[in-house]
Amino acid sequence: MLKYIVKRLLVMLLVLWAVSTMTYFMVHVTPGDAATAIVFNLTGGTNMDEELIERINKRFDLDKPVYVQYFNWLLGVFRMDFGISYRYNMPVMDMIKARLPNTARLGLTAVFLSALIGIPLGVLSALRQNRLLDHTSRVATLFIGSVPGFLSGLVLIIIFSLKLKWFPTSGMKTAGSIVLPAVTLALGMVATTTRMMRTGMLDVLRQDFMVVAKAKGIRRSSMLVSHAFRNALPSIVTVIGLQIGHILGGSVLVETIFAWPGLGSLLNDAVSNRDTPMLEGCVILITFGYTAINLLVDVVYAWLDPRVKYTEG
Amino acid sequence: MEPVLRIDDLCVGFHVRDRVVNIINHVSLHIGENEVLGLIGETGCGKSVTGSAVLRLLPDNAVVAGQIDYRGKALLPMSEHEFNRLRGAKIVSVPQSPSTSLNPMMTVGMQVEECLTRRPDYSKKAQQVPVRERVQQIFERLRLNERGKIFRKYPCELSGGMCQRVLISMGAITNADLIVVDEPTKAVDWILRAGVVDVLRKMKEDYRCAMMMITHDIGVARALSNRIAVMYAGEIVETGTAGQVLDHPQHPYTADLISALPENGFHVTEGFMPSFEEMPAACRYQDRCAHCVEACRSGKPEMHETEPGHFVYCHRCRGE
Amino acid sequence: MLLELRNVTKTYWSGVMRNKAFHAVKDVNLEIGEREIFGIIGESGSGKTTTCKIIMGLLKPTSGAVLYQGEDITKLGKAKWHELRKSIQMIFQHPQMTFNPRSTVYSACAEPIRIYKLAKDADEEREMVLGILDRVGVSRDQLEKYPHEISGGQAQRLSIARTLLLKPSLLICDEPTSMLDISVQAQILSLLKEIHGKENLTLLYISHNLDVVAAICDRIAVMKDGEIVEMGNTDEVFSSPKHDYTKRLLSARI
Amino acid sequence: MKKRSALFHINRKNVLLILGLTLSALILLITIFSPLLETHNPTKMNLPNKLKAPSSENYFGTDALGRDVYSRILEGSRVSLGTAFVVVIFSAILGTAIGLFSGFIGGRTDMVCMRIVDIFLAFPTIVFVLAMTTFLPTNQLSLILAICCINWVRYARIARGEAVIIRNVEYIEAATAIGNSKTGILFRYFLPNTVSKILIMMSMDIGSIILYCASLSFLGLGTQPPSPAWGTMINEGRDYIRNAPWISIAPGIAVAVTALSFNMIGDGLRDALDPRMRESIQTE
Amino acid sequence: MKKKTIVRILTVLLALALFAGCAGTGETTGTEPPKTNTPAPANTAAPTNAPAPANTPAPAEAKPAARDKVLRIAITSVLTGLDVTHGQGSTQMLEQANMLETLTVLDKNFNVLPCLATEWKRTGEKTWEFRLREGVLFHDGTPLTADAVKWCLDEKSKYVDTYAAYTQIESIDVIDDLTLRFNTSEPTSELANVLASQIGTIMAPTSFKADGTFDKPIGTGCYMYDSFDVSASILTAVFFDQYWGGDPGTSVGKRVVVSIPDASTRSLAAINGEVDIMMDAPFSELANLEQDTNLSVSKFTTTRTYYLEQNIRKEYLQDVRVRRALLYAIDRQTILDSLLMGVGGVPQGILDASMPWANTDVDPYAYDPAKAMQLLDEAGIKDSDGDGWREYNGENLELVLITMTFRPGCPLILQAMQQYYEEIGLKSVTKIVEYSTVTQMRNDNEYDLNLSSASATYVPTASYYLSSLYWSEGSNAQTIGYKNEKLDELYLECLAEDDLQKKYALAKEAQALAQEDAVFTTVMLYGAVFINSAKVTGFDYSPAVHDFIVPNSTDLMD
Repeated sequence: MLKYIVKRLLVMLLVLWAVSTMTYFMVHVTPGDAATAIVFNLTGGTNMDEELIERINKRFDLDKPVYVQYFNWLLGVFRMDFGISYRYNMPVMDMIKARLPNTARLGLTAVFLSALIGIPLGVLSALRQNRLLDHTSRVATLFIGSVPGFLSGLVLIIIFSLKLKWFPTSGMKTAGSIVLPAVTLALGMVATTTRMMRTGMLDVLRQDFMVVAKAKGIRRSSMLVSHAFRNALPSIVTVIGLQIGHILGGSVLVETIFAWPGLGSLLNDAVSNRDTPMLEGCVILITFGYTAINLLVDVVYAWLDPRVKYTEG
Repeated sequence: MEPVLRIDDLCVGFHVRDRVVNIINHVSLHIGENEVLGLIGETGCGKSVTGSAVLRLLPDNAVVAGQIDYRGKALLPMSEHEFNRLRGAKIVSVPQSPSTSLNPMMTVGMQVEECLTRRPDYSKKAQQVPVRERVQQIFERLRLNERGKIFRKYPCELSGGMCQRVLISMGAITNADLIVVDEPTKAVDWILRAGVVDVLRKMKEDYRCAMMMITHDIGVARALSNRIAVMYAGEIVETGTAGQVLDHPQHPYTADLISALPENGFHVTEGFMPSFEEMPAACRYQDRCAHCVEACRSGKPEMHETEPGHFVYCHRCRGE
Repeated sequence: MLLELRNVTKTYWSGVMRNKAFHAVKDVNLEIGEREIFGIIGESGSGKTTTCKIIMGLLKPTSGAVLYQGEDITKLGKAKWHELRKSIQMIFQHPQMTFNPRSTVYSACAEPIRIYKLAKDADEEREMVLGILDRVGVSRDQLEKYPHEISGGQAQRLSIARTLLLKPSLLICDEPTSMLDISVQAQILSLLKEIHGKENLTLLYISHNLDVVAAICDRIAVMKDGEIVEMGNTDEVFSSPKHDYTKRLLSARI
Repeated sequence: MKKRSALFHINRKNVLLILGLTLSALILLITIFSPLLETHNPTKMNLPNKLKAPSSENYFGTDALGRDVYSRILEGSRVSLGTAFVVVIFSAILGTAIGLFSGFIGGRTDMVCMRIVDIFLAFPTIVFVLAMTTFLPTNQLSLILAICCINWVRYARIARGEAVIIRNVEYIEAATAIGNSKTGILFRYFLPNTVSKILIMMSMDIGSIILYCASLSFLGLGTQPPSPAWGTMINEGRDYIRNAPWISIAPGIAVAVTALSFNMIGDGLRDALDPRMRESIQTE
Repeated sequence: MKKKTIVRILTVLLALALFAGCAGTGETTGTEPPKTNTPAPANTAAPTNAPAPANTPAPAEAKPAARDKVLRIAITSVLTGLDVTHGQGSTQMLEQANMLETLTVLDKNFNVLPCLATEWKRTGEKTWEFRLREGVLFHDGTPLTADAVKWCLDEKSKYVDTYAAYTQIESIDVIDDLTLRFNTSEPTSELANVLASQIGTIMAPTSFKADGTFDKPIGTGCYMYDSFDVSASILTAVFFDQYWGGDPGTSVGKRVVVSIPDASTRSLAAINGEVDIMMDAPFSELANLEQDTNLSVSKFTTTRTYYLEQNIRKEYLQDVRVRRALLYAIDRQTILDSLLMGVGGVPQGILDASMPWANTDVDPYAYDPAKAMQLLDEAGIKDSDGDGWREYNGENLELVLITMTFRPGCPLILQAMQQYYEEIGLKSVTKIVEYSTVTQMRNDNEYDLNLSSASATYVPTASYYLSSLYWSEGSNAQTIGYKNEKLDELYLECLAEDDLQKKYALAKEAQALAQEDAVFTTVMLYGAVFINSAKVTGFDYSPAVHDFIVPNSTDLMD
């Protein structure tokens, strides 16, 4: 098992390096650069004279060729110093440290909500397959999942903030302010959670050992829990893993609408301002999170399912 | 004395698309105290369905008619809750493919222990011997327990043969009255096959339980059963003691079957069993039977007792 | 001498440093004469299936040679094998699993014709298929069905038909009847016996069932853990077994 | 159907599949005949009657520039569905080819392919698309290209998974024994047996691509005004959500219904193509 | 255990989950519980001479006002930091949080008034002298000295890249504890005006820790630093009792400046009563906001302009008649009334009349489609092949109109312009892209018309707007090769001219030339809408600033 984990860690490093390098050169290829962005913010877009841009380039040594900048940046990364953000003029790590807990809190609440609704619904529609509950739950969750996130967010704001005044419309001030963004994010995930849970449960219910359990005349509850649910557990783990991966990338929209200061809006802001160090910091963190969660899911999966032995890679 | 199991005029059909296809056609048989009934028949003749009907494990789209009595008590009208008190305690099943019949996520010991502890009518105090103790004893007796480590092993870590012994121990632990064993030697190696027969013979002697042995392997039936019933296309064609049926078979199908054994020179009977959707009227073996006469195509063959305890459903035997 | 195996070995390496060796087949020597039915007995895991795959060229042996009509076929190139395929054919243990689930009985049977272009046009191809299927006893109404919709017996007959189209000289049967019922097994065995007689075919029959081997094979070899422990005429081996594993096998007959 | 293919088995109980098929057929018809159904010129602005509520004259009301929302949704349907289909088909073909090939070959090439797939999967899609569309001209084509570069990876992963399973099934050995060449096996055995999984994936993907394009145009990528794409329309209506909600809600529902219908097909297909789901006489 | 009971438990669980999902832990939001800070006894008010611009000097109330209210101000820009020496947060801390102050301030009519400096005079062609006010204390109690001012401005010259370009300050000498001499690189008459803008904000050297890292901004303003959350971009400042300007007579004890970049999120926050002062809501919302009783909506025209840049590198745009036709063709009044909901104004010339040096008696290119078509015909752009679109010597003409998404008004105006050009037979395509892509397109000459926006008083002087757009050495003019010698001369003279009246006259003459050239022409004045809670008093808008000023006297009624 250890050999497998070490191998996966090596792969993760490779993926991290590849993704960050691709982003680095991709951002540099795009038109416009950090200096124009800084000047634009400074002068409100009135004049963009070259001499001013030259000074900025020199200050952030942007005038050096790309690969030189890249290597300096890479050396920094090994020392865990992601450099200074052009736009916020502060170490990238501090900003990310400030923003990460917000996204984490939002994301995990959303996953919790989608699991809280998705798992029972999935189990129920598997138990009563092809009957009314099964069809309605599938169509309902599919519909909720098909509504574009930003539209459902807006509708939720109008109903729950403006009309019912239960929650603030944006920002992070009060405790209640996490509810609407989390629900919007969760709506997008409920469809997948229910569907995966249902298919996982259906596969298990069809197995021979379920018939044997019935033949043993054991209690219906323990049959459902210790046999059916226990076998469907690994598929729940994969669902949760997938969802968490989805948050890291997908929360940009929700964070923009609800002015939720998370990694998503920071990433989006960094791209439009060509703030490469900040962008790289976010990308590395998101990729690291995504791959780490995948590894965690596989390890938990192997721990749950005795049949899975990681001898070969 | 009431037989352990009596099946009278059992009919089983399945709802497929929009009509019912009948599989079991007026089957009657009985199993006495501590008696092994071998139910022989080829793939698709409905022997497994009969076994499942007794244990009421048929899928939802099944239609069951007729009478199944366990020690005089009718099983079919019982409610699910009521029948559950018998199923798993008094009437137990040993399923066909052992490797997929065990819960992969639970240890083997737990799954056997569950047969007692997880039943609605279980009370911890009433146990003279702690349950874990009994499980170890049973593993011991079935030669499963190399150094007592079997309890915490998972099914995937055991071979097919060992899995089967675990399933058998599930029946033994509740000292069941009737065990329905389904195809114990299907696709099992030669030496292992001998091992399975030994275990089942031991089971019969130690636990004095009645057994319904469903198999297509005539050798196993000969070795274990007291009485044998031969099934073809959903009907019983011949029943009698093992010796009667196997040494001097009366029904043409039984005769052809025995002569098809490799050691008897694998004599070939042409054709194959008709599908249940287009079943011929009257005798269902008419197309393949060498002695087929006009009567076989028109009237339903009645039961004749050619010698005490040896019954045959065939027109030809009316004469002797 | 049609086929000769000279100390064929096949070893699998495993473990962290690839140091743990597992010998599936250890130093097997065999000779099979023309038009002979040669049987190999052994439990599962005794290496008999690995041996077949080596003969069929599906597996490369770690060492040793397989001489077919005097020529070592383990060293042949792809093109040569393509020709050789026609003369060495194989039928498998799980009949329904030997066919592509997505193609009908007809196209499964027609596959060898199309690969080796044995027929000029579709009509001739259809004729050949119908002819061979009648020969093995597969009824016409099965043509449009799918492998999982036909019975085990029918599927095995189709598999035999398919190999016959290529007119092989050696047919390897890897436990063809272990999954079938007794009556169907009898039909298949008699079909094999019949084509062995008419088509001057050599059979290599592999099984763990002593009764079947006794009934059909001329000479047999007993394999245990990758090694041949005994070889000889069927009646000799059955009447006076020398190796105690063979004795154990015989005593297990119930 | 006379020639009952094992690939497809629709039974009446499969409500979702039937519902999904009818709904998406309807939507496709509307998209194809959208030029005829349009009541106004979708890009013609007339400021006097802006922000009109849905009426008999404008079925879904008018937007901030007085353009008829109903006609714009119809024209937008061509853009959105067109993009979704092109992206899905392109990534399905590329992804399946690479996935099957790497699963079939196995060994080192498989390792390399799968690592590349991992890299693309781990890549935050927003960054990739944002970066790609900034150095390509901002129009629908570059958006399609950008999404395709990311989307083929999911198909590759599924196809490779299936290929690894099929490689160990007996009929592959039988196929080699019969004389099939390697490529013969790839096309005659591997491809037909992965098609069903890929089909399910494609129908689910159409739904998510439509949603994804909508969110990308929300961030200002893809087609530029005045040509209507559903995402941009929702975005434009966002400011008027309180007093003219129909500007955003109408295209939002269009996106939701289309995505729903294709998702239903995907869900229904999964049950239809799963052999064990079929009703059969359980004799054995 | 019946199957039904299992299902019943699960459905209850499901219902609970759904309800929990929506209800959540929402406690009713109201305004934050006001933090009561003990009102320090008002110190003996020094003679308050109008520290806050544009309102009558607040009467020094004897009674110590209970400062318990919290004033929440929403801004559009993102607060990236508070280190003014690196150009961060100077506008917000000067105008909204009132934590930092400048040497001089400008009133509504751009007259320069004393603030931290009491007097200033231009002592030579390139030298100015300023005299600081006595008794002014920084927030940490240290006195305001010339050395502190020199240190702050020198630091800015190192890191703030626009500092040298706008102030032209070369070096600063400290004459004595309260006087400074500024040596400028160019002869300029506008140093006093420039130092009134956010470039001139003064921060104490003690804002930095011993090891040189920035700690917190210590200024002289009416409010001092309390807290700053960079990730949520929220700055809070509390009342500074030893403020030199005395007690401005407000009960606001704490100001919270929160950045909400997204327009509709901002307006929803205002409607929900989460912010008290806010600028720029989406145009569509104005109708509702005006009816909302507990909100007061006020519209102003700012000194920012929407200008149309015509790319004279394209041959057909070199003909002035074509450029004028493209301006006559646009109906600006309809665009203002129906698209921008009346937010802003139709310009009479290059600059808004509110600026004393604006020249409004020029041809405003009012809407006249007939004249536009006639000019196009004269210039030879006719519909020769009868397909309804005009061609330029034979080939089809398709104008490429570009603008940026950053300013909400641009896309609306651009799409309207496309429509009007269509009406006079000119085919065009619009591209609404990011500002960095606009810069790229301008450099690559891939456009015909570019609708952009510029602030006329980023540096509140008469010459600034001319330098940013019309001066041939300026980056905008250089990119498209626009050069008008007469106009350049006028600009340089205006920059150096000391006498205000002469300076304004020169500026007006330059504007007249610019209007005739019609290369950079103002098509619309940028409007500002303020949505304040009805309880806000003492708030007024002054165009002489970059964003908007929240005077010290702003208060919240109960």
